[in-house]
Amino acid sequence: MASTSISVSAAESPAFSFSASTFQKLHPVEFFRKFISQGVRPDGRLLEGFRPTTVHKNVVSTANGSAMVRIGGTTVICGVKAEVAEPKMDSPNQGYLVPNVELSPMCSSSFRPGPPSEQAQAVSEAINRVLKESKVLDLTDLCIEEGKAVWALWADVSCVSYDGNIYDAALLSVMTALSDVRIRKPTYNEGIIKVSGAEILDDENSFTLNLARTPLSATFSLFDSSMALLADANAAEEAICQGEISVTLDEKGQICALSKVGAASSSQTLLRQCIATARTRTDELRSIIRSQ
Amino acid sequence: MDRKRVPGPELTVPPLVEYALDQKRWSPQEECRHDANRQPEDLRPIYLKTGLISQASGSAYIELEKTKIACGVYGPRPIKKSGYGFSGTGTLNCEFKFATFACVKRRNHIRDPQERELSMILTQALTPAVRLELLPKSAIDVYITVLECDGLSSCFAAAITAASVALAHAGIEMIDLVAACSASYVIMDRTLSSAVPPPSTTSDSAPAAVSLRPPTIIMDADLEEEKFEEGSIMVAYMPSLNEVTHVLQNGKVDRSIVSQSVEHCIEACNKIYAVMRHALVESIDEKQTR
Amino acid sequence: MARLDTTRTSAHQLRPFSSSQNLLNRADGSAQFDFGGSSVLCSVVGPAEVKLRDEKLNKATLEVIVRPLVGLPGVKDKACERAIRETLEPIVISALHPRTLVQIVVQTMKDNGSILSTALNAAIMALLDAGIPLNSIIGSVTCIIDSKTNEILLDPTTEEIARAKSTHVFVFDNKSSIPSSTSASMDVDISNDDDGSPRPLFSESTGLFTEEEYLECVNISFKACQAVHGFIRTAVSKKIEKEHQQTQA
Amino acid sequence: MAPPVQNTPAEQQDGEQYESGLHVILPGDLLPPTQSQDSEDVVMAPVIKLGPGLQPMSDESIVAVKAGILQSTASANRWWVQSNQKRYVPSSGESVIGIVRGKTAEHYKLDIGAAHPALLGVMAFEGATKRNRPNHEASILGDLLYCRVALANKDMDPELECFNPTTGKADGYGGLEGGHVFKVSLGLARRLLDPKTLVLRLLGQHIPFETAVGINGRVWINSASASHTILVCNAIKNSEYLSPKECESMVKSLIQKM
Amino acid sequence: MKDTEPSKNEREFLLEALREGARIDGRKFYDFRTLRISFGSDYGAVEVQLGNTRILAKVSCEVIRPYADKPTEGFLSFSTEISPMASTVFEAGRQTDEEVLVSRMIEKAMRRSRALDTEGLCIIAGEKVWSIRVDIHFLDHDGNLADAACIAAITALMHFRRPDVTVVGEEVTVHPIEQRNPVPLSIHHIPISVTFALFDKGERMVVDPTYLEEQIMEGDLALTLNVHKEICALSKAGGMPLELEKVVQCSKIAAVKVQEITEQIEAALAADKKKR
Repeated sequence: MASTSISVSAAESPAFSFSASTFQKLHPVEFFRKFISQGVRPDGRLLEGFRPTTVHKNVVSTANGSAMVRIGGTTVICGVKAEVAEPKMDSPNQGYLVPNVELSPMCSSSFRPGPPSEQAQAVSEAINRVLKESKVLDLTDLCIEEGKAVWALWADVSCVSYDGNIYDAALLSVMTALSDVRIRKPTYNEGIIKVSGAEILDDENSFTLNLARTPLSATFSLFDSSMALLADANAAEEAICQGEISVTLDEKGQICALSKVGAASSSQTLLRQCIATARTRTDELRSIIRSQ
Repeated sequence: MDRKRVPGPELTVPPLVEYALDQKRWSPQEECRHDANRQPEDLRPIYLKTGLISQASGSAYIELEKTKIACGVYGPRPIKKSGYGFSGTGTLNCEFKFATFACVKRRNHIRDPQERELSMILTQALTPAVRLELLPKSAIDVYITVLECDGLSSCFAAAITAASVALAHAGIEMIDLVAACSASYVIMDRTLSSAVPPPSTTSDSAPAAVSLRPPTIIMDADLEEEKFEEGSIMVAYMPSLNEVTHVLQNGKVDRSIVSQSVEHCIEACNKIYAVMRHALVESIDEKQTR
Repeated sequence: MARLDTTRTSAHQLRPFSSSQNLLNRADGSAQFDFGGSSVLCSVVGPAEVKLRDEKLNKATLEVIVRPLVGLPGVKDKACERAIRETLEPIVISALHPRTLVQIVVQTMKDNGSILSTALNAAIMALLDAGIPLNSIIGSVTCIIDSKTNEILLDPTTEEIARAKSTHVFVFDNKSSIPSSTSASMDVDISNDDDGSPRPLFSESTGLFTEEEYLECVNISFKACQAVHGFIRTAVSKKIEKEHQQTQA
Repeated sequence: MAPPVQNTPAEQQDGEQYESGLHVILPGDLLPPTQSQDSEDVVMAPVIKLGPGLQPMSDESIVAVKAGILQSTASANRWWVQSNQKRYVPSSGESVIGIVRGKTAEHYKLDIGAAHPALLGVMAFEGATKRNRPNHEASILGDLLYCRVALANKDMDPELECFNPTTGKADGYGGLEGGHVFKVSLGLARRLLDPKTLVLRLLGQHIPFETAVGINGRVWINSASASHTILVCNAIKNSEYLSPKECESMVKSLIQKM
Repeated sequence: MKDTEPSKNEREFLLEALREGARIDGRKFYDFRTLRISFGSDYGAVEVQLGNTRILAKVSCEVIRPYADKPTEGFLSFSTEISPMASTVFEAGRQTDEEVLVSRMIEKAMRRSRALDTEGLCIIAGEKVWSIRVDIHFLDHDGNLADAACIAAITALMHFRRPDVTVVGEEVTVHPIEQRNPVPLSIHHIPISVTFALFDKGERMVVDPTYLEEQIMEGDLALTLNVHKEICALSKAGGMPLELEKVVQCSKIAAVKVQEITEQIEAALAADKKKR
């Protein structure tokens, strides 16, 4: 990769030449434009290429369900914890499913300590909306005693390493973790909820979630007014892209969410292209999940 | 009310866990450790790897069986906040955080007093090893996230170990690495019969059990073992200089036991040191092969 | 098929628009935009002094603040702020005012559905009122697909949204016809894909729907947005002429 | 302004025409390109200059960036969009009223209502020399100064001067003593620059007062008595959206109230 | 963004004018600016304009569980976060002194003076009560936010209707507004706040100060009364000392103003009722 970029930059400025990395620092956008115009990306990927992705279930035993997801340099861990809460007055038999994404200063220098950044909030909300509006889980399944007690599922995503495309990674981890959730069957008695402390959990003493569907996403960044599509952008690419198209699909190929923000207006050809690529990508992801 | 996160119910509690009478559960009376094939002085196998955080100056990931900790180091970078004026030496600040799902009871997103305290201790334990005098007006930030905690003091010791490896991986000048290890005092005695299972939250206050037999020093205790501990000790130590940077002891035990356990910890630290070196050498090799 | 909103006879009928500009004295520009029972007031300040922390050397900093009608702002509103900002960033010619702040505050006044669209329309009119340089104007509408009838309903009310199987928000600019040569930077046109079909500038869809349904929503909403453009043009023109005539000494 | 563009302007684009016959233009609207036959009629295609509110696009086309009325000089070689707004964006040569906010060895820092503070060199006064420092030494925070924008450029803080560069004389620039200052829209300020503006003329018939108008939307009024000044200020404020008739009656009623 | 100080000329002119018995906007010392009250389509939404100061108040309600120690007590809460829309002086999420003062004023005037009968909000003792929430949105700031907010809040509460409920034993049914006529809240009295800006060591006092007057005033005095001349709150936030008889004088003036404003509010409500 280094070699290509040097030649590119040299070609750019015959007068004086400097290393690819210097060129990238000085003119990040120009640096990228050179690559993009040749249909490749500095990390050697093609424009529509996704980074290697791995998924591991049940990685945290203190959580009822958990998953670790890696997409290139981005690593997230989702842990789902089931605790007991009082239901809302207007929905006495519904539990809670609360997703939150934490972008801590540990995972990238671009995040400051303190309350969640706008980005973290936006991603959390996006996942929250997908779970709610594509009806992933029937919240009445989480009822323990109507009007008295329900399960609250805290699906917290902790980003260990940030290198772009957090939405795809976070959603993938949340869905995998939810599919991994096992909750001990509760008994309700005068406001006290008890569960058995049995060592081995089976369908006798515990239950799993019955998920209506598994929405997974593919996100594309829009580079420059040429609206070049970069699949699964890394942090450096995100920094110089003006817009984003994100497609979320379930296993039946239904669209659960589709968003296009920033950059110039995008043709329907472009949108169709994204949806098509997203189909193949999410199918891959499903087989990755199954394979482990 | 947290306005910056997807809102959930104000209050949630873990359900009460009820154990069947006939259910067989580990307790020190069995005179073996929770993990029966571990001798009192045995540590859990350590998995230690550098460089999993792509954007960080240096990083390390450590695993002691269930315990999992990630650490990222950023810097040295210029101190953001003005008003501090000129500082001749750099500052090292550590932030220690449990992931919400890392412990038996769900942790809050906002740092609690315990996490603040541990952050402070972490700074104290690491600072002696870092040559801050070479880094005027700059700061090094060490961020630690515990992904799963199986035994508090052992987890904390592991955090120190991981942090010092991450610092080294960031290429920050240090006079030595800091290895840390913990030990718990547990009375392994039949006389302490009908051991009622203490509430699952017991991690700090040890059950006040009176006994004639002195407690056994068990190294690198896990959560189950901690539940029964009389007290515990954590030692942070610079192996090649043979200097201790921090000792954290709690609970009431005989002086002799303390000094003895310090010995044990230092021994253990030397074992851990080997693992740390190996991890760092590996990372250098990787750099070269790239 | 009758709508839940009985005031309307057809699925593609929008609620009556109304708007007024320059109704706040403190702000540099302001506008209120109504879709029937939904109303949003928007203020614009700028180009103004910017905090050093947010200063950009080559362009103006765009800040969007969204305030709900009931309760304190939460993650939902943050998500809206982001959507609005990222939609307006390519519209505002920020390169003309480097090292300055353009602050847009969005306040819901009445909420009966389609609030994000109402807000976006209010925002563009407030920007026009403030005289912030823009490379085009935008218009926004929301539509849903009814879960019972599978019909596409434009500009839905809260009640209708509650029965939606999917919700779609769209923004179109008024130069969809003109090839997009907006950005000051020179273009490297590799994905030359001007298929002549309506080109959404912003699109946010949630729920459950198919690709065909989505594209149909795009095309229906595009027509509706042209009506919005037309309205904005007339409203702004009328105001400008009024001012002008009143000053004929 | 924007660089001159080789083009001969055609007659106005036939967008919606209103009874007024005004051509209201909105951001994104294109200035019509030249029809070939026109250019043949024209002996030599003149360079047209773009004024406020118009920008040339990368593809040679000219697009409006502000909402307003498309205006052009009789010779049709200068085109601009006449629009009104509140926020001042400095442009050199304009007269503005500033409030002194700070002072360094070389500069006064003035608030002229723009995004950035404006700098007024301590030497930028009539007959100022190293030896004979201008009397404005005394000037301190909160003073009003009537100045001329000497340099305005989007990438630099604007610079002011307190004299007319052609004559080198003060020509009325300098400190504004006493009186009252208030904000109006930039459009109204521009109109008030003309002393024959209706509202000023009407008021002048009844009340003697001095005035200084800053293009930055600040108007300074001073008169014999506070009550007079107040009346004048409010009359001017109210006049903004009034037709000549309404304006006359408004002033009349105010005068009667006195 | 920081607040921009008025120029010396403005400061001196304003004081000079006051000494000549005039205010810059042509008002008399004890005149309020023109008060406009307009109602939204739904109950409990009120927009109040006091000159150029503009405020929207929106009342909403929900059923919640009461505190164990006050089983029959409903809830009344106010949100008075000042939006940057009112003025760039205010930053989103960062509280200014002004905001604190306004919210305290509202608290005192509305809650402490028990303007609203919170007992009347009980549905089932210890089980279900109404929680009434008033969101006050500051849209445009040309001085005297407190008085305007107070007017907006009480008017909104008087305009508001909550859904009717029927209780059969433990069963509570909340009837949507469309199905059954909603119920007004029971308001004990109408507290109105009148703020005086003080100049020249209290020699000169004006009511309903504009933004410029607020910037220049030496201190202020805020009185909250109702038509029965009961003082619900009185605050003299810092500034210069003030003789007692001045305070008495103010309360006399305030009483008159309260009368006027109350009548305006009631007229506006009556007019709106006719329309529905």
